[in-house]
Amino acid sequence: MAAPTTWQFKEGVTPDAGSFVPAPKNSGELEQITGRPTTYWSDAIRRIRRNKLAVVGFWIIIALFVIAIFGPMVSPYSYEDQDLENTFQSPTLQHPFGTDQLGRDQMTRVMYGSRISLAVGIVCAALNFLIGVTYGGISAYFGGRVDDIMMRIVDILYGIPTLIIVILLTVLFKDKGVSPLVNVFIAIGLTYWLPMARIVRGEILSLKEREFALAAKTIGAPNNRILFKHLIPNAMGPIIVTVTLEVPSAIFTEAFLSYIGLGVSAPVASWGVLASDGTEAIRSFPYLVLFPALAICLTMFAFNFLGDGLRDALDPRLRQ
Amino acid sequence: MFKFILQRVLSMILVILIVASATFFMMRLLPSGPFSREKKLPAQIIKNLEARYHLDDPLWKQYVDYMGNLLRFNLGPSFKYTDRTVNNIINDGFPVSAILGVVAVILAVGIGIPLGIWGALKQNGWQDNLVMFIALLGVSVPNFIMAVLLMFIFALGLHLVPAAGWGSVRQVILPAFTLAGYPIAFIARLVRSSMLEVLRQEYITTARAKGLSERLVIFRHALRNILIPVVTVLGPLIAAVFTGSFVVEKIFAIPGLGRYYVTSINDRDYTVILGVTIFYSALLVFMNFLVDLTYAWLDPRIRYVERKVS
Amino acid sequence: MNENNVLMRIQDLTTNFHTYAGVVHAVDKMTLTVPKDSVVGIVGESGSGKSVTMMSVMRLIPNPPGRIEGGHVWFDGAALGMPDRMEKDGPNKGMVDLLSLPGDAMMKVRGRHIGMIFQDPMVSLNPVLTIGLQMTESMVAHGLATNEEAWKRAVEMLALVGIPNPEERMRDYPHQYSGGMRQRVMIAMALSCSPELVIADEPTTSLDVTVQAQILELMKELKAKLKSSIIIISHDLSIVAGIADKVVVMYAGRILEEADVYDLYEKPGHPYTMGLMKSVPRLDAENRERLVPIEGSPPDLLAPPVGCKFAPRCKYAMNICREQEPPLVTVGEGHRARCFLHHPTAPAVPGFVKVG
Amino acid sequence: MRKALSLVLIAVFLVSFFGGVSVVPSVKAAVAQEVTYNLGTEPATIDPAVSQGIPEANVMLQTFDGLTRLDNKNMPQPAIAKSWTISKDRKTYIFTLRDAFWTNGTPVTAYDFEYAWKRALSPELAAVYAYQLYYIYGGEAFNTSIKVGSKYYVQAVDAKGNPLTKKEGGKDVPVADLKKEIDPSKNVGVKALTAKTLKVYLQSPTAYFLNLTAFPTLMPVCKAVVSTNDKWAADLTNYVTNGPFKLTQWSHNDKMTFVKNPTYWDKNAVKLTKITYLMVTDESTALSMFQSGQMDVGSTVPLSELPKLVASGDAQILPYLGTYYYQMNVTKKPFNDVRVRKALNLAIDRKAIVTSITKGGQVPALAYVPNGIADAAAGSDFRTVGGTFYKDDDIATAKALLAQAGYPNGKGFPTFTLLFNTSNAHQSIAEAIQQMWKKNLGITCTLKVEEWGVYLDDRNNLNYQVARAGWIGDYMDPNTFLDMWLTNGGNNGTGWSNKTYDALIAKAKATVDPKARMATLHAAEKILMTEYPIIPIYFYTNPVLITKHVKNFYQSTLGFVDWKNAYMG
Amino acid sequence: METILKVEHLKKYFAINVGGPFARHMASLKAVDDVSFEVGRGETLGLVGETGCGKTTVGRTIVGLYAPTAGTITYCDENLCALSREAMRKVRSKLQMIFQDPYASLNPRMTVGNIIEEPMDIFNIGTMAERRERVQELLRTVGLNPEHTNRFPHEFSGGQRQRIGIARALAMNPEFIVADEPISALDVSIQAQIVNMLEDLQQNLGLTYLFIAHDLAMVKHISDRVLVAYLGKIVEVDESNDIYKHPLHPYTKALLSAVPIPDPRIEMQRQRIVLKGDLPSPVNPPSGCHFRTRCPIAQPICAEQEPELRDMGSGHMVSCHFVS
Repeated sequence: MAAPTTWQFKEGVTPDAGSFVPAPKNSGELEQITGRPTTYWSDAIRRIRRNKLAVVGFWIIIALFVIAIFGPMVSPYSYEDQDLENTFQSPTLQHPFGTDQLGRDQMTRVMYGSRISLAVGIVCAALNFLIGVTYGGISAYFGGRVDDIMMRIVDILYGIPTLIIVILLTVLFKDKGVSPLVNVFIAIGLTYWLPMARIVRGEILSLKEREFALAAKTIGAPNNRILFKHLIPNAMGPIIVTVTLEVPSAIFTEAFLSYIGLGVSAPVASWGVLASDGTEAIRSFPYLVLFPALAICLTMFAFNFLGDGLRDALDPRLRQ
Repeated sequence: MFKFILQRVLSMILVILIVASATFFMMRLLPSGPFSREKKLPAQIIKNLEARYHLDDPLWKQYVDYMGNLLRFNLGPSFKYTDRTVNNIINDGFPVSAILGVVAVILAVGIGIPLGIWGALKQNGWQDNLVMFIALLGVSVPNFIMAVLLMFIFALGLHLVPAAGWGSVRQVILPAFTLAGYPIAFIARLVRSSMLEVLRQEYITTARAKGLSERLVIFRHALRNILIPVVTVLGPLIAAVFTGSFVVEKIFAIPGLGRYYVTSINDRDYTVILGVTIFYSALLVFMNFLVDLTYAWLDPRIRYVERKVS
Repeated sequence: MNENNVLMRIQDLTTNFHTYAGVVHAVDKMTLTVPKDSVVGIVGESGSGKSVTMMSVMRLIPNPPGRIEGGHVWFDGAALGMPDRMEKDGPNKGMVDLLSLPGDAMMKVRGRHIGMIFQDPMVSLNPVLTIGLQMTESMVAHGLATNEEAWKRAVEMLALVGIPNPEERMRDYPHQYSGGMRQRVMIAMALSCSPELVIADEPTTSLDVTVQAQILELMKELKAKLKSSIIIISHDLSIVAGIADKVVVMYAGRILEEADVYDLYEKPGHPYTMGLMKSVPRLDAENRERLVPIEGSPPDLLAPPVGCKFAPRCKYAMNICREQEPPLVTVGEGHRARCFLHHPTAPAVPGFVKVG
Repeated sequence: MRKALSLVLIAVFLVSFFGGVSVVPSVKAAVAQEVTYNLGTEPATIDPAVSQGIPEANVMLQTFDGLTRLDNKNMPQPAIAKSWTISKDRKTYIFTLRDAFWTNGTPVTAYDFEYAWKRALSPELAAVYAYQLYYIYGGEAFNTSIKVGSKYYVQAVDAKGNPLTKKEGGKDVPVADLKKEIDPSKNVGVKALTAKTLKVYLQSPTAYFLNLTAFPTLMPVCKAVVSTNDKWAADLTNYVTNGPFKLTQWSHNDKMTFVKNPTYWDKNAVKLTKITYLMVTDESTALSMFQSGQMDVGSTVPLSELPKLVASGDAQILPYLGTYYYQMNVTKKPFNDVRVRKALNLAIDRKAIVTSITKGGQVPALAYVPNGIADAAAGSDFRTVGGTFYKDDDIATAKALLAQAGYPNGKGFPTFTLLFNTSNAHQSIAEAIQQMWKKNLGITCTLKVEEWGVYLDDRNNLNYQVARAGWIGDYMDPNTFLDMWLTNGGNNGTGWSNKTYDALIAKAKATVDPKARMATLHAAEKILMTEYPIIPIYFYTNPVLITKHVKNFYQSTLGFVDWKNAYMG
Repeated sequence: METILKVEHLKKYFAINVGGPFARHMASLKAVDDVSFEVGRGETLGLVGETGCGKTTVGRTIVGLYAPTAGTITYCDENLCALSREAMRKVRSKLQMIFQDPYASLNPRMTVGNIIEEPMDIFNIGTMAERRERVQELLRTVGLNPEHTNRFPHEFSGGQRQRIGIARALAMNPEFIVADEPISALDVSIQAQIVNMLEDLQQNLGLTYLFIAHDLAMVKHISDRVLVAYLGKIVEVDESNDIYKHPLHPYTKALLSAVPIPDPRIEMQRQRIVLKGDLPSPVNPPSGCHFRTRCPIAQPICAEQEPELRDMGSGHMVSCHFVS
């Protein structure tokens, strides 16, 4: 039998008799978990704050909102004041974004336009959540015949030309005193949820077979609870990605809608309208399209950064 | 198998018929008709025109007649283009849109997938940031701005290609790129996230543990698994891109089918609206059908697995 | 050829994971010797670092967040066919340090010299590629065979692991195989290049008992037929009992005990080992004899306990155990244990064979 | 990341900016007699009888030759008709045809004209521009007749004179009065007396009839071909024509190719050997193609680029017979008050609009009928003779009028809606005018844009308050502008009605003496311009892109392009 | 002993797609094929068999996750299959389930507190404070630190997660718990903890268990009686101790022989009965005795005739032609 190795002890610590007596049990230690205990939201906020890009995105969005609300108030110009003597001025200190075809200060118009475009973006996202997510979720959750029928409806809605629907809406809403933005929201709401419904459906189809969904069933959770509390939150990743992809096209769709009369009326102009109007003059006055386009890009980047951060933050599994 | 394909085809036909019917009645609700002009036509001339195109028949009869013709694949005459039928218009326009579409899809897949893979492999590196930047830009910049920018830079600025028009290979490049902009961005993003997902899979570790080169690991083991989600989005995308884009075709002066989506509605050219809509729906459901087939081809699990339907 | 008949020696291997929350010391100064033509069993709970050790050997730790921070993995240079990379002198004469190999050289080691079998054959095989392709590709990649030769050899290997109609089943996809069959394929795949070492990471954990028995029998059979060393990893002492020559018990990234298989089961030198044995019900036991579990959970490696990592869960923990970590002491021929109970002044414990 | 973003965008901006301005104008290899023209849109048809707009006319004028052809002063000159005589009452025309040939080698005869005109009038063809032939005796009656079997009848009327209809298969079918047959061979005033003599009998003396014979609807078609094949114009295989050019290729929505017609009677006058028509709808694209040398002449110019292009000589501003105006719904308050209408009219700074917004050399409209129509005296212009009716930007008068109407400084003036159809130009003008009214009169209006069809529907149904409109003349006579304001006239979408006005227009129609006729029309316009159902804004112009190499380019003030005499130099 | 649950001629067939993406309802997978058994109050009934033998389906059908194709499930004299959806929801609080995979059965986005509280929330039991109190109590019951209510499942180890799952099942004071392989995903060191805890809970709360597993050693340890299932059928039923001592069915024997023993001296020498091949497809089960394709003692009669489940005395039932 080999001789045991010599016992080496930590420097400075020599075991005495007391060292080799049984130590008292510490039951808390048995099930210990490190890290601070938090609530879901404080934890999510803490995590999102660590994500630098998300924080940048967050502050850009705040800045955009501040500019949207206060910018037009502070500006020495109004979005509608024309100066037909000074049309198409290149950017100067006086007009940092130049002036448009009616001599209006483009910067003020861009700031004013952000109110509409941001609203459209946010409402589009919200409608996507409300309609697309719910629809896709229900379709997948109940499956079978329900799914078949609901998805065929989506196919059908994909097929009917949006332009017809939108023109009919303009007729329907005419002289009804409905706020023009509401019309835009309805038009966007009618068509923009379709891709989302498809994507959510795909996600839920696979999630609903997962054990935690079954577990919720066994404790008697009603269908809507399983769907909205258990399944949809777990499909958040693709949902957020889809929303961030949909929002820019919604912003430009708003431009198209107001072009055919469904939307805020001139001289108020959203970013989308400014950009598409500016495109006509892009040769000689590229700044007219540049600034609104830049504003849209900036918003998209900000929302994306924040969206990605949010997606990660809302997923507790990614905490470590 | 045959029975199930038949079932599927029947459901496709049903979808198309409902789309056709809904469009038929909705478009008739639109104010103005095909013979409205800024210079109003004398009432009698409008009467003659309506008689010629049977628009004076009761609506239900027009519907029944149209559906009857539809079953014989006769989409009727165009009201605006006096001597042309809707079949003519689709025959002329679709091949053009389709060529453009094929090129755009090739570009989207050929650029989007490598970009996405590149981004995922260099996760969080500058390459990744660049890919995400491109993807975001592709999504945020609408195609009417993209089209004009491309035209200015490559046609007017660098004289590399003609500004617009149709007929030569070089005239395909700019519109195809414009059309591919959004799909490239979309696919790159999708591929990146799927790739990250796939790279975490155990079978990738297995492949690496076998001593395969990284190239083999990516292209043999990862790629096919990535293609599955890509194919899902590709179906509707291809249908949309194949039938053409109004904006791109207008800006690049391309004689495709895409313009008719908008112009036919503006002209209230009823038969063209319907014909184009039906054609698009048919293409869309057919593409979805193809997606399912491709799925099965890509993912052998779907091919044979006994799937529980509880 | 090195003198010691050692195939692989892991020396002071340290692997950390750098996470948001801090550094996880997954493997801490791990040392392990794998003799040629032997079966080494590594037993430990999930999170004990046994898989990380093996992935570190293969250099397949995802980086980031994982990083191999130190140590060596010496492998028989002659077997590798890398004479120019061998140590010229010292205790590791004739060995090659896998951790210092350039990437492409390491690629040639994987699969060719060290084969690996993973826990879950369900997810370890690529679902969209045929078994045939997955069987043959490593042989082809390592230049051992042409496609046709590899195909032939793969068929042989499948037959060897007991797949009926191997020729036909080569064209099948993984989902067409049952769980047990898939694990056989994994084994055949790992063996296809005749590697000197096969690492089987929990090869039976996700399988039914009946299939587990099949796979264990198969591995025993192969061990007799082939000249490979095997490292078999499990959380269950009973799995390795029938196959291993030597067993290593790991806990919190460290070796707690290392012994010849018979020694370990008969004279366990660590309370943890004892606990592992007692917590499984024995078929031959009297009915309803209460099990003796190891209380508590494995430690969080982000903030491991001071002293002996097992102390919080140890029935016999002493004051010193909470202060400092015991060294790995030799308690018998090839038998080492990391426990203060072996200290001469420590109190005697029932069922514990104290050697120190 | 943000920095990178801005850098990229700046780069894109710079490239596009310089890319935009540094375009090299196309340099064509010397004098190939080939020209590329942007038609702007796909022609709806190439059959002259059913032709309806400018793009179609611009095809037809190259492929067909009518009895006359307009010269570059818009005066009718002999074409297929080498001479004509006009009766005293100016109702009967006898044309003598010259020797001319169809592209299939057969001669162009008076029978072809008779056939073509009657075909255009026949109700079953349902030609949109059939009304251009209503000047011919019996033309309207034939066009509005009811076909029973192979014969045409007048629609039956009840005791009150309302047309009778009956239900048949769910639809209202007009009832034919079987006693009143219309035989086109007898009852329509066009007759080929011989192969080379065509007699035309008009409903009433029509001063501009000779101009009309140059109009596409009145072009001949080859009877032998068309009578046997009603799909003759569906493609080019049976497209038999007689004009200076032959259409050899038509790829839809893309391009048309014409080559010089070797069988054309006046082929020596034709210099161009090939014309290519493009159908580029996007103005900006058209300009890009022009700048990159892909086209020589373009029908549209982006507004924002126009001044620069005019300055560089790449664009010309041609006259155009049209008026851009706003119309008011006079049936609704407050627009039923002429003072309000006039005040709105006067409070607009048209000069600012044309100089700052439209920038195409448009003329501020201080009357309704535009410049460019000959008056009775030789060389005089209807507009110059008629003069102006009010001062531009006459704010003081406008304010006074508004106060008189009960809205001092706009107080109490209801907010109203200004309707226009989708277009950036319309919108800019509307925005400017909105601002002017607000600033000058203190009244607010909201702008409402509508899709074309919706807009037309609303405008035609008096479902608006103020709406934008425009009118392009059909022929070179003030009547084309003035007869639309007749009570219940099809295009009088304002609800305005004035008995005296109606009487004056009717009188002008029956007047043979040009001097008296013009005086009557001036009187009519004066009524229109005291009642102000409309607010004229400006007279249109027609800016075109054109390279300096194109010589003798002619586009009429009606917008018709004729390449017969053009050449490259 | 009072019978708490009675399963009679239970069948559960799944419609499945075979042969491609367009196939539908081509065949039925006979997951459970005519199974009958009873569970007495306070008893632990073990159910063993390989993956695909239908044991999980039996468990899930009992708790109402699947609707049975045929047969009845009687719980406390109430036919579960005839209950309305609402009534079923009520009964569910008495019939709970513990899942196999503690990683997958907890919603990763909910805190432990929310997960355990959810059943009470659904049935509107107690005030918020009371519920919270109850959650703390339940956490203590399953041996977890009550301070951890705001933690997420992923922060826990496997064993701890299984305890959370158990706490959730206990929240509604159930009487009957279906434990579907509750320990097979856990490390052996932890398995014993969970098994001991289940035993303690049974004693303290008077629970009845249906304990499903593929590991006969553990089933034998915890159960009073054991059912052995093969391919949707029950092949043997006996007291757990007896089934180890006197297994009658060849399949039971094979299962017993497969259990590894942590003793190299035994293991190295051991001659196992290793079953050949795989479980046949439940879509096309073999004719006659389902086990015959892998049975070491199969005879021609096995292919022709399906053996009945015969009582061999004192409740020991077996279905094999060659047992007497």
